[in-house]
Amino acid sequence: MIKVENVHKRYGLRKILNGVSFTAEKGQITCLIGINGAGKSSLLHAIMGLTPIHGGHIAIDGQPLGTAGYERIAFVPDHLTMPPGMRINEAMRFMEDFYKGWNMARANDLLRFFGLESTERLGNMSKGTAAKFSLMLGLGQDTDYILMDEPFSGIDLFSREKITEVFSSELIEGRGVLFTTHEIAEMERLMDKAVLIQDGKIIRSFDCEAVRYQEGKSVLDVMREVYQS
Amino acid sequence: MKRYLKLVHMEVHRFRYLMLFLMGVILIFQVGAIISVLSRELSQRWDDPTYNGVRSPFVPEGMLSFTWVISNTNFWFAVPMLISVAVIGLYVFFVWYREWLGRSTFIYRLLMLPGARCQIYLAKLTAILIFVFSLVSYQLLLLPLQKLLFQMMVPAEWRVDSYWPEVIHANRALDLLIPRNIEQFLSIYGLGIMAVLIIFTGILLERSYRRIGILYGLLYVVGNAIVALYLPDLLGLGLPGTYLYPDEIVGLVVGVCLLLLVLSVVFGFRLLANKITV
Amino acid sequence: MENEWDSVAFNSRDPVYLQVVRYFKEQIATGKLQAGQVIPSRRELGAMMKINPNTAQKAYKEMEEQQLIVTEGNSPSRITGDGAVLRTIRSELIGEAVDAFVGSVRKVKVPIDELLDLVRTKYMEEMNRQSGSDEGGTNHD
Amino acid sequence: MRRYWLTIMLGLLAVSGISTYYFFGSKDHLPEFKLVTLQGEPHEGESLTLSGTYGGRKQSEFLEITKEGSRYNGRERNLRRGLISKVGWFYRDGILESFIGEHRNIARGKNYGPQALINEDEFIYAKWVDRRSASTDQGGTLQITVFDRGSGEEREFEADIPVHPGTIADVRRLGEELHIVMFKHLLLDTSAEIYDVVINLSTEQWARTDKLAEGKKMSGEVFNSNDIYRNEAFSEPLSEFILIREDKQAVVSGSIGGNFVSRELSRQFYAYSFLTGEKEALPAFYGSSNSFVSDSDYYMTSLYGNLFSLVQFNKKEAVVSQYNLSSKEERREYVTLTPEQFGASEIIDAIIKSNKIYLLLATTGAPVAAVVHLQGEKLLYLGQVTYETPEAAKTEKIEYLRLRSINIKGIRIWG
Repeated sequence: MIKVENVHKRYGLRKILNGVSFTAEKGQITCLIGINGAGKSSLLHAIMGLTPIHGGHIAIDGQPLGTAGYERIAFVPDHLTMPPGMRINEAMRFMEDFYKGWNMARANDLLRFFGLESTERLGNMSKGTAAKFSLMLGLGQDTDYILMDEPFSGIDLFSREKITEVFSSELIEGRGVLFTTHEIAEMERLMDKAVLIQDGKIIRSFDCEAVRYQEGKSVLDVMREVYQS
Repeated sequence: MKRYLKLVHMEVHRFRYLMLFLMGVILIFQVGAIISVLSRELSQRWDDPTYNGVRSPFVPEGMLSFTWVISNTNFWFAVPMLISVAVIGLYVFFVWYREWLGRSTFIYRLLMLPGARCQIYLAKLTAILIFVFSLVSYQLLLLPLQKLLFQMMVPAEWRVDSYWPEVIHANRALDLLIPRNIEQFLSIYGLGIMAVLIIFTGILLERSYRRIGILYGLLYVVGNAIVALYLPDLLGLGLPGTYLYPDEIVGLVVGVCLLLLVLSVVFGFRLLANKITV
Repeated sequence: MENEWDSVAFNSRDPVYLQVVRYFKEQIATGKLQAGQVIPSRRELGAMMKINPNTAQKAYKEMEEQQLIVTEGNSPSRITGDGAVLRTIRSELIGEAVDAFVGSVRKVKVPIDELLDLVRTKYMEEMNRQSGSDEGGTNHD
Repeated sequence: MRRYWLTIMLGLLAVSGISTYYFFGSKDHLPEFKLVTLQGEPHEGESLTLSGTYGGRKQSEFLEITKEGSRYNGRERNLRRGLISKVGWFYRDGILESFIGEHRNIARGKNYGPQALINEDEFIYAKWVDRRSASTDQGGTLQITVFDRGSGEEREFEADIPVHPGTIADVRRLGEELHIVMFKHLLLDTSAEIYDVVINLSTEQWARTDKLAEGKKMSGEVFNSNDIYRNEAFSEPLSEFILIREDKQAVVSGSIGGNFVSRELSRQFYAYSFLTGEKEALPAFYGSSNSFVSDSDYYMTSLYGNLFSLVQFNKKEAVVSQYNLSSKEERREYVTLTPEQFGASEIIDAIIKSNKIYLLLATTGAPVAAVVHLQGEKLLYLGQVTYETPEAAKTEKIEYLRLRSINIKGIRIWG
């Protein structure tokens, strides 16, 4: 379980995260929802230790991230993390070089699943291909958790379908997924839990099926309610 | 450890074209300079036999030595070295900033590598050292070849032998980059390494605190430079009646410099581990 | 039969796992799923229906509780052979459909006879159209 | 491993190139020289240092030759040595340096030659600790350290001095009186007021102040400058005299305060006795330095105990004159030395130290160094420069060695 407790973060004088607390369970798909600038990306970066926090603490399965943590938690940002000059197979060999938990077999399956050409250079890939490639890098690691920042933003329809398939496939099974997206409607049925964040604060966090069951409301309805008030 | 070596290899791999370019520039400029100087001198000799050639002390009348060639190609011989120093000097900054620049933001992947982040710092430092020392060695290994070229161009009866320290002393840039005694070599490159480390930490300061970081970084680098440069005078080196003896002062200064060096490295590691941001 | 699973239209307000269970009931009631027939595993269903694996898991558990399906050990689940269960499914579905129909028609205040004639003709047309389209469709009374 | 060939290759290149140069390439062929005793007592050549240049090929290298061997400055130069030698050489002379070697902590902070008095028995050091205000003559506080070398006992006291806290130029002890000669330099004044501050070592109080020389103002283009000559005497019985030099100079170009060129009009030496306080002029001969100097003639002076010696020398001869400050007895040009006496062809350099004359002479072969005692002109030492490694003689030529000056190790004779 990823436990975020009362996390504060400033950027210069602006408060980005203002006492954020929530949890993302292992084996569940948690979606972080919020308008742009609400602090979604900063929160993911903070969990991944890619940016310092100015208060509170974050624990993954009870321990702070630490340097060995990166074998247990993968992150798929919304842009490339490899030099543009690299080819896909070189990037995969790079991952194999540095991550014990890298599963080359699964990575190759994903390559085929996403229809990626292994000798293609990262620099001249389309946004959709780049997103699928980044996802492949993340999923290629045997980790307990995987974080994704806007996996669908600005991506062509076919790539998007391929990516959503991943959410309901065995690749995700048993892992904790925490991702951010604006395509709520499409992703409604794929998420277990939704966490609404606004101006650096968690305003509501709920189990989607439970809300449908008790209040008969879709995630979109809850969002409208919450963001209106 | 293995991971550190792989990181080093990656850094070296990314510099390979620049290294090739530098080596090429050094070769072309220097060989060109030698050929032009020698051909001008030899043509003068072929044209009028009365030309008594080079008047330099201690060298028998009219004879040519490789040292003389190097001292006469001074400027064009030094240009490629200055280019290399400039390129490497800039690369000390670029080796870090390239990770944040452009579309790739490779810094994400670097920071997410399992294992201590200090390996990134050390790998980049090692890479810079490899570039510097391999270029210096390349220059050193090039000199005998250039001497061979000299021996091929100048007929045996006009040639006189020369010794390497003199050859190197003949060119100001060479003399600075390749000092005569090993202790001076260690001092010069030791200070160079210290400067690189301080700049690394200055960069990391900037990358950790962004806008205000630029100020922190600059202050840090300038502060260290002032301490390193003015400490001897501060301790009263050379003034009459100072409490400390000169060798004690020098010992103290070396100690302080090493301390600054270690502090920079440790401070850099801490910044990388906790304060750096993408 | 196989490609139908991904053409399910879900609404986002009802619990997804209940919509899955309901879909199974319709398949059974319309005979598309025979008694004892093997159904896809939880993972396959999730993938095909593009739903959250945990939701598929919940749907299967619900169906097991309602004895719609039977799973022995880790062999694949199958539709129940119990005729009584199958019949209750049919009547449940029909009852639900009629309730919904009556709920909406009631507002129009149509005399009962006229209403029945209209339903009969509509039903007959639908049956002809359907039997025309898939020939040998089994006509249920 | 094959993947990493680039890094490995560059690594090897980096290490191999530099190590081969520093272990093999940097062996230059500058020959090693040594000073070898031909005649006389070897210990006289102990502290001799011959310095000059050796023209190997392209340019000449500065070197120093001693009994132990030769040292090429260019080869040795590095950051550390540069910083250490940053201390002006005239601060530390050999005697003080050897004393520091023995008593490092005693002499800590007290390493300015002119403010120290050293002999076998004691080390006395005077230093201003509070100069109140140099301009208004309200004096200051002197700290006197007296260290008995025999017993190892150190005494330090402070004495209040009601006179202008000038720069200390010499320290002399006569019985219980400590004489501290000081200069009072006023701005733009070329000749300083020189005075002797006397401190009673038993009462540890200031006793009196005697004036040695007036600070004369500039008049027109002519100005005066004055200086004192420190006594080299180390173990001689205490000398009651100090030598004062007063010159008259004319400004040829430039102006005082900026850089200027001057010509010496006259020079006059005086012997001042600390005991009697009298200041007597030496014969004019010793003052006519400009007559000694031409493009081939040089001169060198030395004050040793009560003996003031002067040598005038050129390539062909070195002529010595002496004047005894106490007996006022003068022996003008009583010794003439020629290169031939030492089997040499010409005199290169000559200095006088501790009543001996040290000569550097050129021969048809290797240069020669000679030491002659000025009392009785006995040849104390004759030494010649040789190759430390004989086979060097094959490739190198001795005529490339051009020695310029002879010196006593660490002791710089200024004058």
